[in-house]
Parts: sequence; C-alpha cells; structure tokens
Amino acid sequence: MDSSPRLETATLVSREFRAPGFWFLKLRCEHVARHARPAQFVALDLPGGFAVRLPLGIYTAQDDTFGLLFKEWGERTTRLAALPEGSQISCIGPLGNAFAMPRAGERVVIVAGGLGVAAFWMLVKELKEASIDTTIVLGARSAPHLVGREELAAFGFPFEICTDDGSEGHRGTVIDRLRSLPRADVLYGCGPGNMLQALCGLADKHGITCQVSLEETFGCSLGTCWGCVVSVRRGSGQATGYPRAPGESRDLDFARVCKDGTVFSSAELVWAS
Amino acid sequence: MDSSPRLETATLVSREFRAPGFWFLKLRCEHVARHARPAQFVALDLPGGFAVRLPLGIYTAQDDTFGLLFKEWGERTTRLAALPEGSQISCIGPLGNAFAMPRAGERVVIVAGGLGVAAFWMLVKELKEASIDTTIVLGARSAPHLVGREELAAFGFPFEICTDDGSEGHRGTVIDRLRSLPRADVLYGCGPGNMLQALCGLADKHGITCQVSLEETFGCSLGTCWGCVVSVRRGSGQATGYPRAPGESRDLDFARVCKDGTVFSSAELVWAS
Amino acid sequence: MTGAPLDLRVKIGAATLKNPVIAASGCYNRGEEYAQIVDVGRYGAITLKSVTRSPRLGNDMPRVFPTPGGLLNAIGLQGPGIDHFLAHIAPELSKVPTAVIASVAGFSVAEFAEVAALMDGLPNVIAIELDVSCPNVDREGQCFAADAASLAAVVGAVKSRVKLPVIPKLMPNVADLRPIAQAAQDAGADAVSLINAVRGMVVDVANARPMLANVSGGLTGPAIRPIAVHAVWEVAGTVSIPIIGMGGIETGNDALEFLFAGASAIAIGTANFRDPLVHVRALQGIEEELRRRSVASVRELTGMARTTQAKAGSH
Amino acid sequence: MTGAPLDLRVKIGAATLKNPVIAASGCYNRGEEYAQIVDVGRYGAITLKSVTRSPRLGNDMPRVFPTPGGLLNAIGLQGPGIDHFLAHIAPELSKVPTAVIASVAGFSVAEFAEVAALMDGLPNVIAIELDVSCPNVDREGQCFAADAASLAAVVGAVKSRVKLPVIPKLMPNVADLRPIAQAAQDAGADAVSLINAVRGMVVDVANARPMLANVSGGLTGPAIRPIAVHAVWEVAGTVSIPIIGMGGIETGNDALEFLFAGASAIAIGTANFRDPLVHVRALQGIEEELRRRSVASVRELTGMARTTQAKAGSH
Ligand SMILES: Cc1cc2nc3c(=O)[nH]c(=O)nc-3n(C[C@H](O)[C@H](O)[C@H](O)COP(=O)(O)OP(=O)(O)OC[C@H]3O[C@@H](n4cnc5c(N)ncnc54)[C@H](O)[C@@H]3O)c2cc1C
Ligand SMILES: Cc1cc2nc3c(=O)[nH]c(=O)nc-3n(C[C@H](O)[C@H](O)[C@H](O)COP(=O)(O)OP(=O)(O)OC[C@H]3O[C@@H](n4cnc5c(N)ncnc54)[C@H](O)[C@@H]3O)c2cc1C
Ligand SMILES: Cc1cc2nc3c(=O)[nH]c(=O)nc-3n(C[C@H](O)[C@H](O)[C@H](O)COP(=O)(O)O)c2cc1C
Ligand SMILES: Cc1cc2nc3c(=O)[nH]c(=O)nc-3n(C[C@H](O)[C@H](O)[C@H](O)COP(=O)(O)O)c2cc1C
Ligand code: FES
Ligand code: FES
Repeated sequence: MDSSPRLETATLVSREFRAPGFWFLKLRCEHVARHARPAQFVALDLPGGFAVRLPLGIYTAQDDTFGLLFKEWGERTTRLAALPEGSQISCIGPLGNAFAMPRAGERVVIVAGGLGVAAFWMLVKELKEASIDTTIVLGARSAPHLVGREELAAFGFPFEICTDDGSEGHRGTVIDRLRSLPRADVLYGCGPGNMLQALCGLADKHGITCQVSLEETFGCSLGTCWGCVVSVRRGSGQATGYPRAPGESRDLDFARVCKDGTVFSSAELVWAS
Repeated sequence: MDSSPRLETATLVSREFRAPGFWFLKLRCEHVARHARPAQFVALDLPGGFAVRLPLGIYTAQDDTFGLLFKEWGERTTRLAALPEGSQISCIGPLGNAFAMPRAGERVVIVAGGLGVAAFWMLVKELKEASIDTTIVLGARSAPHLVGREELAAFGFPFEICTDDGSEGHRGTVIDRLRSLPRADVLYGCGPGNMLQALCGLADKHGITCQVSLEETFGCSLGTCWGCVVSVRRGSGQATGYPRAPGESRDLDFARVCKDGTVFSSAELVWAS
Repeated sequence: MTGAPLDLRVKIGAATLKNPVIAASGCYNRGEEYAQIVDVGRYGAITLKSVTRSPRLGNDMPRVFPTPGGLLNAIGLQGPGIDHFLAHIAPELSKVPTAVIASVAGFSVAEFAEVAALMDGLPNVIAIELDVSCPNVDREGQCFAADAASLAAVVGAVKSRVKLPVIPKLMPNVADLRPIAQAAQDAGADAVSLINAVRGMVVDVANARPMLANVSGGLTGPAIRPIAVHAVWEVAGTVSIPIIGMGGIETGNDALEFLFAGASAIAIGTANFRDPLVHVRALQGIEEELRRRSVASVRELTGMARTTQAKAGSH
Repeated sequence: MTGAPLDLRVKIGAATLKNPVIAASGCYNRGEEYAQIVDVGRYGAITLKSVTRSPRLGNDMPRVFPTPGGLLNAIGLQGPGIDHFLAHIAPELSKVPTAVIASVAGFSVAEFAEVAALMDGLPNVIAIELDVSCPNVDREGQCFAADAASLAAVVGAVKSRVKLPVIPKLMPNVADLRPIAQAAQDAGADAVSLINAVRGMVVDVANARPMLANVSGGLTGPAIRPIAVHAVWEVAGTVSIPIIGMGGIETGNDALEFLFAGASAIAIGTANFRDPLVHVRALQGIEEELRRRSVASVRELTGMARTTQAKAGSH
C-alpha cells in the first residue's frame, strides 16, 4: 500500500463536543489513518453546494481511524459539525509534506496557538516513541478555547499553558512564555500567522532550527491552482525555481502551502514586514 | 389561531421509505397541521445553498403533524430525503387555495396520476366525513410507483388502479379507465399536465364540474414573483383582471398557481393546444 | 452597548429612508403577501414591480428555474400597464407600512418619461427607479443600460418630468460599468441601483430545449453576489451619487459587503423567497456592526473597505 | 445497449480529440497532481496553465476565496515565463497521458505571437488557446477579449506564426459576445473557448478590506454555469467554428447543457477541486445520453437544443 494521497470515502464514526463551536470527529478511512504523517491534512467534500473542498489537519490517527479537531469557522465547518454519525464523506488524503523529526538527544519545544494544536498529535506520538525530550506550549484566547489537551496529555510530556486573559495557566502569549523556557534545539510551531512570524523571528535570532505548519485559504488543496502560495527565499528547496520576474527586486520566490508545505523551515520563509 | 400561512420551524418526526426514490415524511408543525385544507402546500427551506424553497403538497394532516409524500426529483428533494429524524426545517404554510367540497348527494371521482395522489388525503377524509359517494382512480407508470394507497385505503372508498405497463390493475391511463366508469357529478384531478388536460377536456365535453390542482416551477411560492402563472379565461375569478395587452388576440389572462391556485376549475383553464 | 441610539437613516437624493434595507423590484409586490408572515414595515422601502405603459402578459411558462446558488427568471414584465396601475394599485400604496420606490420600465425614451411622470407624487412614493435593462426599440433593440448615450437620454427625459429622486438601475452585462454610471450621474440621476439580473440560461437536457420558454433569463441570488459587489466597488470609485447595492444578499454580512464596497443602501430580492426574515437579519447585522465599530450612523459604513489598504503581500 | 460502439471524437480545427472532455487552463497543471488519485488520461485533452513571455510571481495572497456555489481567484498568471517553460516543462509534455492544449497569455499582440510561435510543435501539443482576458498594454489597458479589433489583431498575428489550431478564449464581461466571436472567426480562429472567469469581488467585512489582495478576481464554478451556457448559446448562433464550452460543469448533465447549447467540446476547471472524478462522470453522462438517444457520435449532440422548438405557451 503506498502512502500517496487517495480519493477515499470516509465514514463519520463519532462526534464529540469540545467547547462551544469546537468539535472532535473520528472518521474511518484506513488509507489516511495508516499513512498520515505529522502535519498532513485531508480535503473533505461536504454536501451543500460548495465549489471547493474543506482542508483540515489530521489530528489523531490510529488503526483505521483518524481524528479531526476543528472550529465552526464558516459554512463548511458548520456543515461538517452537523453531519450525523454514519455519514459518508468524500476525503482526499493524506496531503502535504510533514514535520521532520529531530536528531536523537535534541530538546524539542512545540508551540501551538489555538487550533494549531491539531497539527501535533502525530508528532508528539513519534517524539514519545523516539524518547525525545519535549515540552508542549499551548496558547489560546481563554481557557474554554484550550482544546485538544486530552489527547496530547496521554503522552506525558510537560505542558505550558498560556491564555491571553489569564483564565488558565500563564497570562500572555505562547511567545512570551517561550522566552522564559530553557533553550530548545528544535522548535515546531502551528497557529495564527503573527504567532508563527514571531516564533520564526525568535528562532532565527537564536539560531534554533524551527519548522512551522502554515495555513492559507485553499482552492484545489492539491497543488494545481497556485492559490495558496507563501513567500520563500529564492533558491530554497520548496520554491518554484522559476527565473526572477522582470522588475522583481525582492529576494523571494513562492511555494505552494498545500503541496510544497504545509511545513516550512523558518530559515526559508520570508515574512511581510 | 388564524389559518393564514406562517413562517414556522417544523421538526422531522419520521421518514418512511415507500419505493425506490419515494418517501413519506412526517413533520411536526401545529399551525400547518391544524389549518391545512385539501390541496394546500408548504414551502421548505432546505440546507444546501438553494436560492429558493421547495414546494411540496401537504399529504396527511393530523393533530400537530403533517405528512409529505414525494419523490427524489432533483437536488432539494434528495436533500430532504437525506435529513436525519429530528432535523428542524423552516416551513411556510399552509399555502394556496383548496378544493371546494361537492354538494351533498353528488358523486365524486378522484383522479390521481403518479404523485398527484399527494393532493388527496385531506380531501378524501372530508368526503368520508361528509359521506360523499367517492371513487378513487390511481394511475402510475408501473406497480412500484403506486405510492400513497396505504393512507387512502383507510377511508374505505373503492379504488381503481391503472398502470401504463399493466403490472397492476388496469393496463392503460387513468383517463382510459375514467371513460368506462359510471358518470360522476364532480371530478377532482392532480397529476401530470397532459393527464389533467385530458381530464379537463373530458369534463368539459360532458359538462361535469372538475377541479384540478396544478404544479409549476415555483420561485417565491407566495405570489410575489409571477413566476408560476397558468393561462385562464379573461374575466375568470382567479385571473389578474389586468386590461388586455396590445396585440394580445388570445382570450386569456394569467393566474398564479401558487397564490391564486393551486386549484383551478376546468371551466377557467386555457390549455395550450 | 446595546442601548446606544443608532442612526440607520440614509439619503437617496432628497428622499430619506428610515433604514438602508430595501425590497428589490419584482420580488415583493407591495409587500401584501409577505405581510401575512413577517413585518414588512421593517424594510426601509419597498420597490414595486416595474410598470410599463401598456399591460403585458409577460413570457410563456416556464418562467423561473433554480440554479446552483441562484434563480433564473424570465417573467417578461408581466403587469397591468400604467392606467390600470393608477386606477387600482396606486390608491393602495398609502397602506404600505413603509416608504415605496416606484419602478418604471419602458421600450423608448418617451415611454419612460411618460410613465415616470404619472408616478410622480403618488402616495408614499419617495423615489422612482428606472429598469433600463429593457431593449431600446428606438435604437435597434440595444439595451438602454448597455449604452451610455441611451441611458443618459432616458435619465434626462425622466428628470425633466419628475420631482422625485430618479434612480436608474444598471445591469452588469457590459464591458465597463463606469462610463455608464458616469453618464447616468451627468444626466442628473440622483442615485444608481446595481445590479439587475445577470443574463443566463439553463438547457433542459431531458427534452433538449431551453428550460425557460423565453430561452434566456436573468440570474439572481447568492451566485451573483461577487459580481454585484464588484460592480458596486467599481461604480463607487467613479460617481459621487449614492448607490443602492443588490444581488444575492442573504445575511447581514452580505449587506455589509455592499455598504463597505461603497453602497449607501442595499436591496434584497431573491433571498425573500427563501428567508422572509432576511430584511430583519440584514438590519440586525448592520446594527451589530455599528455597535462593534462604535459607529453611530450607518452612513459611516459606506465605502469602509475602500479606505483600508488591501492586505499587503503574504508572509 | 452498453455494448454499442460510441464515437466520442471531436474536431477542433485540424486536431482530433479522443473525447470532448477537456481540463481547463489554470486548474490542472499537466495533470501530475491529479494523476496520483485518478486516471487523468481519461480527459480528451489537458489545457496547460497560461504561459507568459516573462516569469511572473503573480498576485499577493490571499488569491482565492470560496463564494456561494463558486470560487473567486486572482492568481495573477504566476508562471515561469516561456524560456523556462521551454527548457524545463516542454520536455515533460510527452509524458502527459492524453493530448495537451497549450495556453498563452500576453499583454501585447507581439507577446502573444512570440510566445505562441514558440509553443507550436511541442510534443503532444495539439492546439493553442489564447487567454485574451488580460489587459492590452498597447491600448490603454483595455482587455483584448472586450474589443473586437484587439482580439482580431491577436488572433491574426498568432495565426500567421503557428500551424496548430488557435483557440481564443473569450470572457463574458462584454455587452454582446457575438461581434467579438465573429471577429475571432474572421481573423482565422479555429475554435473559441468560452467562458473565462466572470469578474467578481468579495469584501472581508471583519477587516473592512477586499478579501483578495488583488481587490477583484475571477468567479468560476457552478454559480456561473447559467452565464456560460447562455454565452455558448449566443455565440453558437453566430459563428460556425467549434466552441469549447466551460464554466461550472460538475456533472454529465451539465456537460450536456453546453453541448446541446452548441458546444463541440467542454472543459472543466473548478469542479476538479471538489470532485477529481468529474471528468469520468461527465464522460459517462455523455455516453449514457448517446445510448438513450440511440445516437452514435457525440458530434450529433452539438446544438441539439437549438433544433427543438422552445416549449410553447403554458396550459
Ligand atoms: C492545511 C490546512 C489545515 C487546516 N486544519 C484545520 C484544523 O485542523 N482545524 C480547524 O479548525 N481549521 C483548520 N483549517 C482552517 C479551515 O480549513 C478554514 O478555516 C476554512 O476556511 C473553514 O471553512 P468554512 O467553509 O467553515 O469557512 P469559510 O466560509 O471558508 O470562512 C473562513 C473564515 O472567513 C470568514 N468569512 C467568510 N466570508 C467572509 C466575509 N465576507 N467577510 C468577513 N469574513 C468572512 C468566516 O467567518 C471564517 O472565519 C485548516 C486550513 C488549512 C489550509
Ligand atoms: C404546489 C406544488 C406541490 C408539489 N407537491 C409535490 C409532492 O407532494 N410530491 C412531490 O414529489 N413533488 C411535489 N411537487 C414537485 C416538486 O416541488 C418539484 O419536482 C421540485 O422541482 C423538486 O425539486 P428538486 O430540487 O428536488 O428538483 P429540481 O432540481 O427542481 O429538478 C426538478 C426536475 O427537473 C430536472 N432537471 C433539473 N435540471 C435539469 C436540466 N438541466 N435538464 C433536465 N432536467 C433537469 C430534475 O431532474 C427534476 O426532474 C410539487 C410542486 C408544486 C409546485
Ligand atoms: C422574479 C424576479 C423578478 C424581477 N423583476 C424585476 C423588475 O420588474 N424590475 C427590476 O428592475 N428588477 C427586477 N428583478 C431584479 C431584482 O430587482 C434584483 O435587481 C435582482 O434580483 C438582484 O437581486 P437579488 O439577487 O437579491 O434577487 C427581478 C428579480 C426577480 C428574481
Ligand atoms: C484557479 C484558477 C486559475 C485559472 N487560470 C487560468 C489561466 O491561467 N488561463 C485561462 O485561460 N483560464 C484560467 N482559468 C479559467 C478556467 O480555465 C475556466 O475558464 C474557468 O474557471 C471556468 O470554468 P470552471 O467553472 O469549470 O472552473 C483559471 C481558473 C481558476 C479557477
Ligand atoms: S490550494 Fe491550489 S495550489 Fe494550493
Ligand atoms: S412562485 Fe412566485 S408567484 Fe408563484
């Protein structure tokens, strides 16, 4: 069985309410569950007259079942949250590249903002299996938005919890908290753009390896429409490699988040200032 | 409680499979159930990005619950058939006018083609209560398409069954069968256009009172868009009453099926030749 | 925050609407059907079905067909003609529980001017909209709204005959709406409505013929919303008269898209068919936005997205 | 019935496609991503992303946003430019498991002619489509496809430099497509594709700015299908060259709407994103229709709805 993406029909096995608007779904789809790598995602076709699929990170994956952790953002996620158990859902996956593992002995800090936590269950599981020293920093607006801890806690790594309003854990951002933690060898991040930008800035400043999983509005989810690009340094591995456009003075090229990512290293990314 | 239409939320109570693609749903909505008159309909707003409501005849109505009998014609009916029990459905009703009852002692024949049967449960119930001599002629393409008999049979009136392929009852159309039945005083019809046209032709020829419930593609379902008109004689009660348009030589006016109908008398209708 | 007094009034020429949410022409009659089920008086105004000089039976059936996220219609301006309108419908207008915008359709400049003049001063009528998407029989059937000169002629002729604000309603089926809207303003239009339905067609595959008897029709509903928002954005960058934006509005957020793009008011047509409470929802959405932004008047929302810079670059 | 041999071949100028179902430009690359999950060789042809003379990074992000029944995009012709294309992508074209239609975009007549000439004769390439929806920098930025003269100049210049069939791709944002299509035919076009995306816009209400960094974009997907079917219907009544119909095709029935309206072939763009098997479904729908009508060749379906009378009157 090969691990490239497939067009599959997944069955909705269970739906768990996590917080108002937040859900944890389990879907049965052996191909995705067996081959998913950390930070990969699926693209779901939901009933309701939508022209494009909904991309969602693969949160958990065990045996023939994978889990989704999501918020009701807009129409498609709201529709997904309303599907009855037993529903059949057309699913393409697993999609995207994956986090690279650290070397043995390196110390890891994982930084997740909000639903960015959905990118990390598979990574944490592999870090545990590889006995890597890992700290997990989770942030959210306030305590009720701290979803996804249940599953991660099972691996026994230490947690640092941060909330903007101080309703649980440290008051402040995950980046604030990170500054006061012992230096890591490898950082992994997923969450809002400004958080990842700050994380990458910090990593670059201290010369720490840092991988982040990005999000963008997707069209095709597969790499054909060029709708989801991110700016990367010219010559970096995931970039188009096209010649420099006339009049283009910036030292940048584009890469597709859906196909060349979603994981990029901080060394390659070019952030808007 | 007044009987004009209301914007209500109905609850899907039960869904019964009747034949491949044919369904009988029960919805709880007290206003509609209590006030529905024979041949009235509801307009349902279904999830799925549809710009207009789905009109469906009110089949049964008892206590606080009404029934729908329908086929999966296209997208909205297919979506309706897939809704889980317990779903809340936005519903406007009861809409349209209603069949007028015969006078005491008149003999009635009801002629239903295909899903036209959905217009008749409430009428048959009232005819029974008024002890009117009634015969029900039901036609369909073939035996599996003869839906809706279960509910009607309960009233004990005689049935004449016709199928195009002879797979049950008489082989041939309901109109063929009608010709060989004893003369009725009042005819009621609902079904495909060409069947109703033949029925009205027969009624007019023999001077029999005939009321038919029509169907058209609806926009608003309420009478505002003028999307669902039918040709009626100038001066007839349900017509617009607008002056004759310049150059209009035909002796016709229009009426709205959704608001001025769905029930029209054969004497008023003008059929395309 | 909920207690703060919000000013929802908007001005269209000399007319003031109590709020910016209008029922679109051809979709609401005088509100009498919807009045059975909702409070139609919550609309800032109701636009009447377009009235022509002569009575019209309209097109043959079928006249409407649902499409993905939309509705295709070819009613064909069914209506009583102006004489019957004046005799039987105009006297009812004082019963409409909100302001009324009359709508005129015509096939020549003279017809527009004549019918509009007869509409001027009817009870409750605060403005006259011109449905200029009809073919101009004086100019080889070209659509008034597709040609700046024809449109200017209509607007000029109507303006010389009526006192009420005049609002030509433009259609999106042109290469560039800007010169057309400019011509309307130059000819004296007090506002412009946009957009009318987009030309479209469905083929009935089973019967191998056009689905509508009229072959083609006008596409409306959410499917066309991005087209309509773009039209408002473009025209708002060109003219200084108010814009009534419409096309696929179903929610408060949708209404805000149009206001932010540059509309002063918005109209809702097709969405009434699905959701008769759409006007109340749109109003609530606008009110919430005013509170969220701590803005007192809906007039401050107009063009809000024009002043902010578009998001620069990607990360 | 299933055993009957069906002839699905269609001709576009001198080129013959094995079947009439084409992948639309900008939505499929060379099929390499979709090849992971479906048999892309079932397409009668794959149209490449439009290639420009110079490399282009395209627009800033966001570049796409979903709309009701559609997708708004403003990619901005991101691409390698013709030199890099010839060096690195052209050699891969022989691996594409079906015919290839190259697509050229340009900002002047000279650019179109130059790039098209370099595409002529590449392996597997059977025709050249011209994305003429770009602004013409030689004529004050007016869109080539909005102006008969500009379009004729492009088509004429390209025809004089290439042997392959040339297919200009028209856009619906014009008052009347017919004279434009006629100009394309008169200038030697071997076929026309229609339609390109419809101009549209979404406003990001939360942030009070345009949702796309480019402000406006092109609307595609089922929302625009009735607009596209109407365009095909109109143009098919005007020109005699074949039409490739596209815009919102998602099913066999949708594909048949375009063929019946007058298209000889159809293309699918956005629907691949939702349903990668859409091409197979469209093909199956066409095959079933051929069997249902006992017609041997798909070519007989072209214009089928034009020969039947529109349904007369109502009852
Ligand atoms: C690779 C990848 C993985 C992802 N994984 C996850 C995950 O694991 N969990 C998760 O919760 N999310 C995830 N997302 C995010 C999710 O896919 C998006 O949020 C998606 O857009 C939601 O789709 P929707 O149809 O529900 O909302 P959309 O309709 O697409 O709306 C998205 C947002 O835009 C807003 N919006 C829409 N229209 C307007 C307007 N006119 N004005 C202002 N705002 C507007 C909505 O309110 C909403 O906040 C992921 C995204 C990607 C690309
Ligand atoms: C007052 C009233 C009462 C009604 N009561 C009932 C009832 O009790 N039971 C019942 O079953 N129905 C009833 N109907 C009929 C029902 O409302 C219609 O059939 C309705 O159109 C179904 O909606 P839909 O979205 O499922 O199908 P639609 O998408 O509206 O399609 C309707 C039909 O058109 C076909 N079609 C769609 N697009 C095309 C195309 N491009 N080419 C060819 N064919 C196409 C579909 O296959 C289908 O057969 C009633 C209608 C009215 C007006
Ligand atoms: C059934 C129907 C009839 C219409 N009739 C008219 C009309 O007579 N005059 C007019 O100016 N616009 C008419 N319109 C256009 C609407 O007023 C409005 O411009 C258009 O529908 C877009 O808005 P919407 O998407 O909210 O419906 C009609 C629209 C529909 C759906
Ligand atoms: C993301 C995207 C990119 C596109 N890029 C191009 C392009 O480069 N050249 C072109 O001619 N058309 C381009 N198109 C238009 C499509 O080829 C097609 O004409 C249009 O999308 C309508 O078809 P659809 O509704 O099936 O997508 C693009 C469409 C999309 C959605
Ligand atoms: S979403 Fe289409 S290339 Fe990424
Ligand atoms: S459906 Fe609108 S008037 Fe009947």
